[in-house]
Amino acid sequence: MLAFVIRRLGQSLLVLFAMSLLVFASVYLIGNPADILISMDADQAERTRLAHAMGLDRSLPLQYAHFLWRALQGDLGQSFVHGVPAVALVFERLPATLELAAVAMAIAMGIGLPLGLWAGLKPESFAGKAIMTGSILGFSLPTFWVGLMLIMVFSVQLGWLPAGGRGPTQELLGLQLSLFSLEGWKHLLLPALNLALFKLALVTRLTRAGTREALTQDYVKFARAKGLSPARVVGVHVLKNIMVPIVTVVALEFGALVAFAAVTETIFAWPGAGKLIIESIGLLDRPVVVAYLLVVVAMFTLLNLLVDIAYSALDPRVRLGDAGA
Amino acid sequence: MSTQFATLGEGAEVPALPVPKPAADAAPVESPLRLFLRQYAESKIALIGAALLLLLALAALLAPVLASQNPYDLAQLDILDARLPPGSHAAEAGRLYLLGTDEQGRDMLSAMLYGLRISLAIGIVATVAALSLGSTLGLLAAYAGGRLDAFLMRVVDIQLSFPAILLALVLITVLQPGVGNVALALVAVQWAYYARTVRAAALVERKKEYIEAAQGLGLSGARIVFRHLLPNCLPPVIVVAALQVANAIALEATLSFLGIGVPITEPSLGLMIANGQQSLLAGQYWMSVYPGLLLLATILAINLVADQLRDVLNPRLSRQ
Amino acid sequence: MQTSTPLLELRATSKRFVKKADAAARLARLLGAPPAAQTVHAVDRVSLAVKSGEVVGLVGESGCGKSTLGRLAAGLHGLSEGERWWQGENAAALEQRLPRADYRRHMLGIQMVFQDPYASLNPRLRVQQIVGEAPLAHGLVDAGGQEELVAGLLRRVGLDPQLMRRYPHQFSGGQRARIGIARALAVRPRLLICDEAVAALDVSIQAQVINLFMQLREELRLTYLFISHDLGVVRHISDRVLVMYLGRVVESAPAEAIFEAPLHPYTQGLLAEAPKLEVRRKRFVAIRGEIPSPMNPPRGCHFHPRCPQALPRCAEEAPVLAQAGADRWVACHRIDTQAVDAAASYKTGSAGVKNLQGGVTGLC
Amino acid sequence: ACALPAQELRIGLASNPSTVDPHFYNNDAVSAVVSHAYETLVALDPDTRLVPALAASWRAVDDRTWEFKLRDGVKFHDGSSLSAEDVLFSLDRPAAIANSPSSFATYTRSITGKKAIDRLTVQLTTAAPAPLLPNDLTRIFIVSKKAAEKASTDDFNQVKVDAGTGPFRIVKFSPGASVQFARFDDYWGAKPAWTALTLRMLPADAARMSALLSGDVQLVENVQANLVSQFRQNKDLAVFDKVSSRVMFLYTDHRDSSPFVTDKEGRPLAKNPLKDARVRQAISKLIDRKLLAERVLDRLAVPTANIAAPGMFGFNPKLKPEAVDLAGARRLLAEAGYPEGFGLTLFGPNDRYINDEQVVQAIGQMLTRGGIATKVQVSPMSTYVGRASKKELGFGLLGWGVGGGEPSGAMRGLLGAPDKEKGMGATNWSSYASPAFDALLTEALRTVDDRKREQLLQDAAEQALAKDFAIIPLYHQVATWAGRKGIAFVPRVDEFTLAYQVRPD
Amino acid sequence: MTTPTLIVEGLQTRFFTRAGIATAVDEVSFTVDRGQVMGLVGESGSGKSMTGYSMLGLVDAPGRVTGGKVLLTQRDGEVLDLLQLSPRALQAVRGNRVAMIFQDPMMTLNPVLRIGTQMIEAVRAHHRVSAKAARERAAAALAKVGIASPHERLLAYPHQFSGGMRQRVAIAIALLNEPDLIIADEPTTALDVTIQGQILAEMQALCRESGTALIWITHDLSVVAGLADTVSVMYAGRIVEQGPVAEVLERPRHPYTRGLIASAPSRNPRGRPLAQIPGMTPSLLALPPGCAFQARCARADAACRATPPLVRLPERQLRCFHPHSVIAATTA
Ligand SMILES: Nc1ncnc2c1ncn2[C@@H]1O[C@H](COP(=O)(O)OP(=O)(O)OP(=O)(O)O)[C@@H](O)[C@H]1O
Ligand SMILES: Nc1ncnc2c1ncn2[C@@H]1O[C@H](COP(=O)(O)OP(=O)(O)OP(=O)(O)O)[C@@H](O)[C@H]1O
Ligand SMILES: [Mg+2]
Ligand SMILES: [Mg+2]
Ligand code: NI
Repeated sequence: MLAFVIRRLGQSLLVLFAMSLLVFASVYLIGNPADILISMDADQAERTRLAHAMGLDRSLPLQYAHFLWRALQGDLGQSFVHGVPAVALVFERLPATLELAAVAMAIAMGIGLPLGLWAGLKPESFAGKAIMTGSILGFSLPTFWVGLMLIMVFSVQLGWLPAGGRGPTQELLGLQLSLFSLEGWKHLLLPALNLALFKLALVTRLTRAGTREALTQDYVKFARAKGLSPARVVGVHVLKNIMVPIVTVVALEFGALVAFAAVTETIFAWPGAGKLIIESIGLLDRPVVVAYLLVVVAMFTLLNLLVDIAYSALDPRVRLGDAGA
Repeated sequence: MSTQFATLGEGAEVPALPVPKPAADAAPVESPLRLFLRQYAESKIALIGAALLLLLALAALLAPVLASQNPYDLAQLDILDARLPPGSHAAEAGRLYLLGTDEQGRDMLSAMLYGLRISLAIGIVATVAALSLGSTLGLLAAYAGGRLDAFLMRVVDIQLSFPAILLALVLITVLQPGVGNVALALVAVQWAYYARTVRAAALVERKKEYIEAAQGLGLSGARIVFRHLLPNCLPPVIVVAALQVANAIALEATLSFLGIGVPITEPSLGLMIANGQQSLLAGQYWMSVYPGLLLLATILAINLVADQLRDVLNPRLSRQ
Repeated sequence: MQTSTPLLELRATSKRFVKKADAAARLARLLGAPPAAQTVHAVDRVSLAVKSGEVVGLVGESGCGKSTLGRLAAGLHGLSEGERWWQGENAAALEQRLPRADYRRHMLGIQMVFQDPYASLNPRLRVQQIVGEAPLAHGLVDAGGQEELVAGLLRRVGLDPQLMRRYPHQFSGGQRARIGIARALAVRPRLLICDEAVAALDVSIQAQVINLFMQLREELRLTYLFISHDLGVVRHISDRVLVMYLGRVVESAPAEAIFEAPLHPYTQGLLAEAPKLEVRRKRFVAIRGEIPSPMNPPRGCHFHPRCPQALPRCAEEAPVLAQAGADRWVACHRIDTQAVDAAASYKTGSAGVKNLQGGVTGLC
Repeated sequence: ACALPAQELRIGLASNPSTVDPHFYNNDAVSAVVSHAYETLVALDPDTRLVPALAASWRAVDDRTWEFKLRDGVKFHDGSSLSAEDVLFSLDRPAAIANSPSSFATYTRSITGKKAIDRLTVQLTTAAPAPLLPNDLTRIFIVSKKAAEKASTDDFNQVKVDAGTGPFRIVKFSPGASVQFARFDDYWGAKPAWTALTLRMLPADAARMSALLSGDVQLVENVQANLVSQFRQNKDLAVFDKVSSRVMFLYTDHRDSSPFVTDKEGRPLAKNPLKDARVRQAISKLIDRKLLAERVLDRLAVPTANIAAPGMFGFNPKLKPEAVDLAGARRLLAEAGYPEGFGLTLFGPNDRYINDEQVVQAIGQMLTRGGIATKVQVSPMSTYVGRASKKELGFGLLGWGVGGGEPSGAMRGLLGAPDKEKGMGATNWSSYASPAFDALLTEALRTVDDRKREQLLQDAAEQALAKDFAIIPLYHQVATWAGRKGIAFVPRVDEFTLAYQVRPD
Repeated sequence: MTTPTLIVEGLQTRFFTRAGIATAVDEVSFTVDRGQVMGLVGESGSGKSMTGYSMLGLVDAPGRVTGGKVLLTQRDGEVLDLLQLSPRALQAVRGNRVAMIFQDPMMTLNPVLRIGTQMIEAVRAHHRVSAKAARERAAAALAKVGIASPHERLLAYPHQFSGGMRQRVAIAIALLNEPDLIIADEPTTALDVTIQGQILAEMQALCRESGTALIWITHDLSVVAGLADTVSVMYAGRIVEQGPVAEVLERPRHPYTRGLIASAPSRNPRGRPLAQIPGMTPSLLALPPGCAFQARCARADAACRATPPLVRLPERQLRCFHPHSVIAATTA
C-alpha cells in the first residue's frame, strides 16, 4: 500500500514535470504572449519593456529553468493577463467547474444506474432496447450542439431556465458554491445536464453490461438458491459487484468531465476553470495554462489514487501493493 | 471379462481408432468470417446500421461525383447565394440548392458530402494510425516485458492522465489547424488507449497454452507475436476502435467548435455544425441542422455496428 | 545403475518466481512497510531422469509445481538453478554453441501436450496451420508437402483428414485434444510431456485419448512425462511415478511399487483419499489441514504440519531424496535403511508389502 | 415593481475583462468596465470628441506645457475630495505597475515634468511638443491617492479599495462571471437611473443573445450579426448601432519576396507581385466592399478608404471607397506583368472581428474570381498574431480600433517605417516605408494646432492609402447593441458600453 | 415405510434457442429418501446441473421447465409440488427446505461481501431473528463444517479462504436452515483429493446425523461409489439407469453405464488399452430420434430408433431395449 502510494506519487511528479516542459515549449512555439496582450497603440519601447517584464526576452531553456526554480519554491508565476498568481486564479475558478462536474456526475449516476440496471435485467424488453438505443444517441451527439439546443428550447423558447452564467454563490468550506439557492440550481441545471449526457450514456451502458455479466455468475445463482428476494439479489449482490468497474470508470471520467467542461462552460458562460483555460490559451497566458494543467493532472492523479483505494474497498480481492503495472 | 466388453477392449488395439463422425459434420464448414457474418446478421438494427454506414461511406467516397458543386473551390462559390434556404435557386446559373447554402454560398448538400468525406477520413485515418501505433507498442510492451514495458506504460500513464481534449487543443494550437494536424492530434490523444488495451489483452493471451505450444514448437519470436498473439489481441481493440472512429469524429467537431479544427475552406461536418450554429438563433437552421443530422446518422451507424461487433467478437460469447 | 544415458535429465533444478521490488517498494520498506517482494518456490531442487521409451508419471496436488516442472523440462521456463540435459548434452551449453535456429530444431525432440483443449489451440488458425506450421517453419517439410503431412498426422490421431480446413471451435473437446497431440507429433518428438492432457475430458473420451497415447508410444517409440493429479490414470500408463509435494519430489518409484506400497506418509495419504470404484460405503478420513502456500512453505519437511507421523526433526530439517530400494527414492526422515531393505523385498509378495507398511508405521 | 424607479440594470458583455484595477491592463474591455467607477481628466463623447471630465478645462500654455483645471467638489468613493495630488499620483501609478501586460505608461511617457500649481491646477510639461497629450489623458483614470497608494492590483480585484469618482462603485468582481456595481450617490455629475448595475461576461454569442431574449439581461453589446435584422423587427427589443472607430483592412507585403505568394500553380515567385502598387490597387478594385457589407456582414459595415471613421478627427472625405472594377483590376495586373494573375494565401483571425472568417473567405472568392488564385487560412487570434507579427504571413486581414479620438496613433504604428527610436511602425506588418508619408506624419505629431494637424493627417492618409496603396482599407465595423424595450442607450464610436448612458424611457 | 423426501416425476426442461429447442432434461424421475444420498452421474452436458436447477426454479432464460412434478415432503409431513409454487413460495423453500451447493467454490460466494453477511442474509431471508442470533447460528454452522475460530472468520472475505474452506462455507450455508434436502452440484470436482476426502467425510456425517436427504451430482463414479446409497446415471438429458449403488456399479446393465465403468483405468489391466466407448456425446440440438446412445452403442439396432421407456425392475430402473444380462460381472 505504502509502496503503491509512493510509486504513484513518483509517477505523478514525473508526469507533472513532463507536462510543464511540454506546455512550456508549446506555448513558446505558438507565439509571443506580448504580441497578443499588448495594445495595438504600443510602441516598440513598450513592447520591449513588456517582453522583459514577462521574462520573454530570454531563451526558452533559461525561461524554463527559471520557471522550474520558482515552481520548486511553490510559485508557478503570475498570470500575464490577470496579474495575480496563476495557481490562485485556477483555484478561484475550480470550484465552479467542480460543482458543475459533480452535479453532472450525480445526474449521470442517478439516472444512468437505474436505467442500466433495468436494461440489464430485461435486455429483451422494449424498454431495455429503447434505453440502449437512447444511450447510443447520448454517445453520438456532440456536446456543444446539445448545449445549444438546450438553450434554444429551455431558455429561449420556453423561458424556464437562464441561458448562461452562474447563480448566486455562497461559501462553504472556502468554496464558492451555488448549490444553496433555487436561483443557483436554475443556472446549474442546463449546463450540468449538457455535461452529463455523455457520461449518462456511458454509465447506462456500463451498468447494463455489468448487470448482464453478473447475472450469469454463480454467486448470483447461489444467492437465489439461498432464497433471497430478487430485490436483495439485485440490490446487494449484483449492484455491489458492478459498482467496482463503474466506480473506476466514473472516477476516471470525472477527470475527463472536468476537462470537457471547457466546452460546456464556453457555451453556457459558466465561470469555471475550463473557460479560463480556453481563454488563457487564446491569450497565451502561459502561467495560467501551465498552472491549470498541472493542477488538473495533479487532480487526475489524486483521483486515480482514490479510485484505486476505493477499488480495494469495494473489491476486497484487490491488493494495492502488487499493482505492478 | 464379458464378451461384450471384449469387442470394446480388444477392438481398440487394432489401429482402427474409430474415427468419430461427429454431429459437427452435418453443419457446413464455417469459416470465422462466415460465422461472424451470420452472427452479425442476427440483429436487425445492426444490419440497418451497417447498411447505413455503407451508404454513408459510399456517399463520402463518391462525393466528387455526386456533388453538384466543388465546395472547396472558391471560384465556384458566389457570395450572392449566401444563406439561401433549402430549395432556393441560385441568383445567376439558376441551379437548385436542395438543402440551402451556407454563409459563403456553398451548396449545403455538396458541402455535406465533402464534409462527410473529411470527417470520416479524419476519424478513420486517426483511428487506424492510433490503432497501429498503439497496438504495436502495447504488444511490444507485453511481449518484451521488463524495462521496455515499464517505460512504455509510464508514457501511457502520462498520456492518459492528460485530458484528451486539452491535449488536442494545445497540440493543434502549436501545429496550426489543418486536416493532417487534427488527425495527428487525434492519434496523439488515442494511441495510449490501444497500447494499454492491447497490452492487457496480450498479457492474458500470452499466458494461454497455445502460445506456450508455439514456443515449444521452436517458432521464432516475431512469428509468435504477429501470427499468434496479435490476431488474438485485436478483437477487443477493434471494437474499441470502431467506437473511437465515432469519438474521433465528435472530437474533431468539438475542436472545430473551439475554432481550431479543419480549415474553414474545407469544412468537415463538425465545422459546418459549429459555424452553422451561429445562424440557429436567426432561424437559418439548415446550416447547422442538416450537417448535424448527417453527423448524427454517421456516428449512430458506427456505434450500431461497433455495438454488434462487440457482441459478436466478445470472446465469452464466441466460444459457444 | 543405468548404463544408457537418460533421454532427458534435470539435475537439481529449481524454479523461483520472484516479484522484484522496484524503487518505490524499497523506499516503502525503508519507511517501515512490510516487504512486498515475494518469492514462489514453485520447484525446489528437483532431479529427474527420463529414460528413452519410459513413461514417467508425475502426481501431486494442485499448486505443487507439476506444471512448472513440466515446463522446465520442456524448456518453456528458464531454470533458476540446476541443469537440463537432453540426450546426454547440457542444453545450456548447447544453446551457447549452436545457432539459434539449429538449437531450436535440436530441442524439438521435446514437445508438450496441454490440458485445456480450448486454450491450447490458437482459435484463429485452421487445423492445417496449427498442425503444419512448425514443420514448415523448421523446414521439415515444404509447403507442398504440408497438407499430406497434416493428413497423415490427423489420421494417426484418429481424426478425419478432411477436417483439416476447420477451426478449433468446430471440434469437440476430445477432438481438440487429438489435434493438440497431432501438433506435437508433427515435429517428430522423442519425448512428450503431457500436462494434465486428459483432465478436461469426459470419462468416455478420456479412455479414447489414453488409448491413443499408449498406441502412439508403441508405434513411434515415444517417451512420456505424464503429469496428472488423477492417480488412476497415472497408475494405468506409467512405468515410474514421481510424487511431488510443494515443489519437492517426495517419492519416486516404479508405478506398481508405489501404488502397492507407498513409503512416504503423503503418498500413503494421497492413495488412501483417492476415491475408488471398488470401495463401498467408505468412511472418509482425511489428511488434516490445507496445502500450505508455496510463498512461505513450512520449514523443514514441507509436509510435516499435516503429517500424522511427524518427528520434531521434520520441522527443522528438510529430508533429502534417499534411495530406498531398487529404483526407489523417498524423502522422509522416517524411512531408514531398515525400511529400505524391506522395500527391496516388496516383490516377494503381498505379505511382504503388508509387512513393509507395518514396518513403516511401526517406526512411529 | 413598476412603481419603483428602475432599479437594477444587467448588461451582457461580449468580453471578459481580467481586472478592475484601472491602471493594470491597457485594454478596451477593461477600460470600458472600469469607466463606470473611474473617470479621466478628459473624456471622449460618443463621437470621440474630447470633452471635459474631471478636468473642467485645459489649455496649452506653450508648445511643451499643458495646464489642467480640475473640477471642484468632486468626491471619491472613499469620501476624500479630488485634488491635484491625486492626479499626479494617478499619472505616476501606471509606470509603477511592472507586470502589466499592456501598460498605460505609453500614454504618460511623453510627460517629463508635472507639478501641482494649486489644489485644482496641474501643469504637465513634455520634452517635445505633445499635441496629443489631452487625447492620451482620456486613457488615464484618476484614482484617490489616499485609497490607492498602498493597494495592489489584487486589492483592486478583491474590491478592498474603492478609489474612483465615477457614478458607480464596484461592489464585487467575479472574474469570468460578472462585475457588480452600486450607484455612487455623491457623484458630481448627473446620477444614473440605476441603483445597481451588473455587467455579466457572456462572450459566447449564443449565451449572450439568449440571455437578452430570455430577459436575463436588459442590454447586450455586439449583437450577433445575423440576428440584427431579426432583433430590429422584434417588438420586445431595440437595436442601437454606431459606425465604430474600428477600421478593417488588408495588409500587404512590401518586401522583395513574400512567403505565401506564388504563381498560379503554387510555385514560388522570384519577385513579390505585392510590392507593385498596381497589384495592390488591383486587389482593392477586386473587392466588392458593398457586397461584403451587405451580404457577409449583415450591413454591420460601412465601406471605407480611410483609417479614421467618418466624422472623426482626421477623416479625409476625399478618399472614396474603391468601387469594384474587374476590368480595371485586370488591366492593372497586366500592366504589372501578371496578366494571368498569381497565387496568394490570405490569412485572418476567426475569433476576433464581426464575421471575420466569413469576410476572409469572401475576399478569397472575390480575388479568385479576379484571377488571383487565393487560398484562405484562418486561425485564432493568438496564433495568427504571433505569426503575423513575425512577418511570416504577408497578406492578411486586420482591424484597428482607432482610439484616443484621432488616427495619428494608428498611422504611426501601422504605416510608419519601422523605427524603434521614434516608436514608428510597431505593427507595420506590411513593411511599408515611405519617406513622404513619414515626413507628413512626423510633422503632424508635433503640431499642436488642431486645424493644421488635421490637414497633415489627411494628407498623410492620402499619401499612404490613395497613392501608395500601402494597406487596403475595407470597411468600418458598425458596433451594435440591443436592449429590451424600454431602454434607451447612446451608442458610442469607441464601442464602450457605458451603463450611465442607459436610461429607462 | 415413510414417504420419500423427494419424488421427481417426468421432469422436463427445454432450452428455446435460436438454433432450435434443446431438451436438457427429459422425463427425469427419481426418489430420494430421508437421510439417503443419491448420486447423479453423467458426462458433461448430460443435464445433471439442469436437473438440480429445474427442481428449484433456477433455470435461466431461454430455458424453461416444461413438465413434471417435484414433490417435496417436509419434515412436518407437508407435501409441496415445487413446480406449482408461486415465485414467493418457492423463494421461501429455496435455501430453507431445499439447499443447493455449486461446483466452483471460487465462484459461488460473492467476492465483495463478507462471509458473515452472506450467511446472515441466508438465515434472515427465512427466519425472523435478530442479526445477533443469525450471527450465532452462522458461527455454529461454520464450526460444524470444521472451520476454526468461526466468529473471526465471519468477518473475512471469500478470497481470504482457500478453495476447500470456501466450499465448506457453502456447505455451512446450505446447512444453516436445516433443510430437508441438499442438492450438491459437483461440490468437490474443483478440489484436490485430500480436500475432497475431508469434505466427503463431513457431508456423510452431517446427512447421517440430521436425516437430510442429499443429491450428489458428479461425473466421477468413484465418488458415488464411496458416498451414495443410490445412483442415477444420466445420458443426454435422460436417466438411463438407476438403482442402489452396489447394484448399478457392480452389475451395470445399460450399455452406457457399463461402458463408463469399464473405461475407468482401475477396471483395466495396467498398461493395456482401456475399454472405450466410441464416438462422443451428441449435441442436444441434433439428437436423433429414439435412444440417444444408439450411435455409440454396439448393441443398437432398429428398435433403438424408438425412445426406450423407463423400465422398472426390482432394485433397478433402466431405459434400454437391449440391456446386458445381470450375470455379466465386473471386469477387474
Ligand atoms: N508465472 C508464475 N508466476 C508466479 N507464480 C507461479 C507462476 N507459475 C506458477 N506459479 C506458482 O508456482 C506454484 C506451482 O504451480 P504449478 O502450476 O506448477 O502447479 P501444478 O502442480 O501444476 O498445479 P495444478 O495441478 O493446479 O496445475 C503455484 O503456487 C503457482 O502459483
Ligand atoms: N443457455 C443455454 N442455452 C442452450 N442450452 C443450454 C443452456 N444452458 C445449458 N444448456 C444445455 O443444457 C444441457 C445440460 O447442461 P448441464 O449444465 O445440466 O450439464 P451438466 O450435466 O451439469 O454438465 P457439467 O458436468 O459440464 O456441469 C447442456 O447440454 C447444455 O447444452
Ligand atoms: Mg498444472
Ligand atoms: Mg453441471
Ligand atoms: Ni499499475
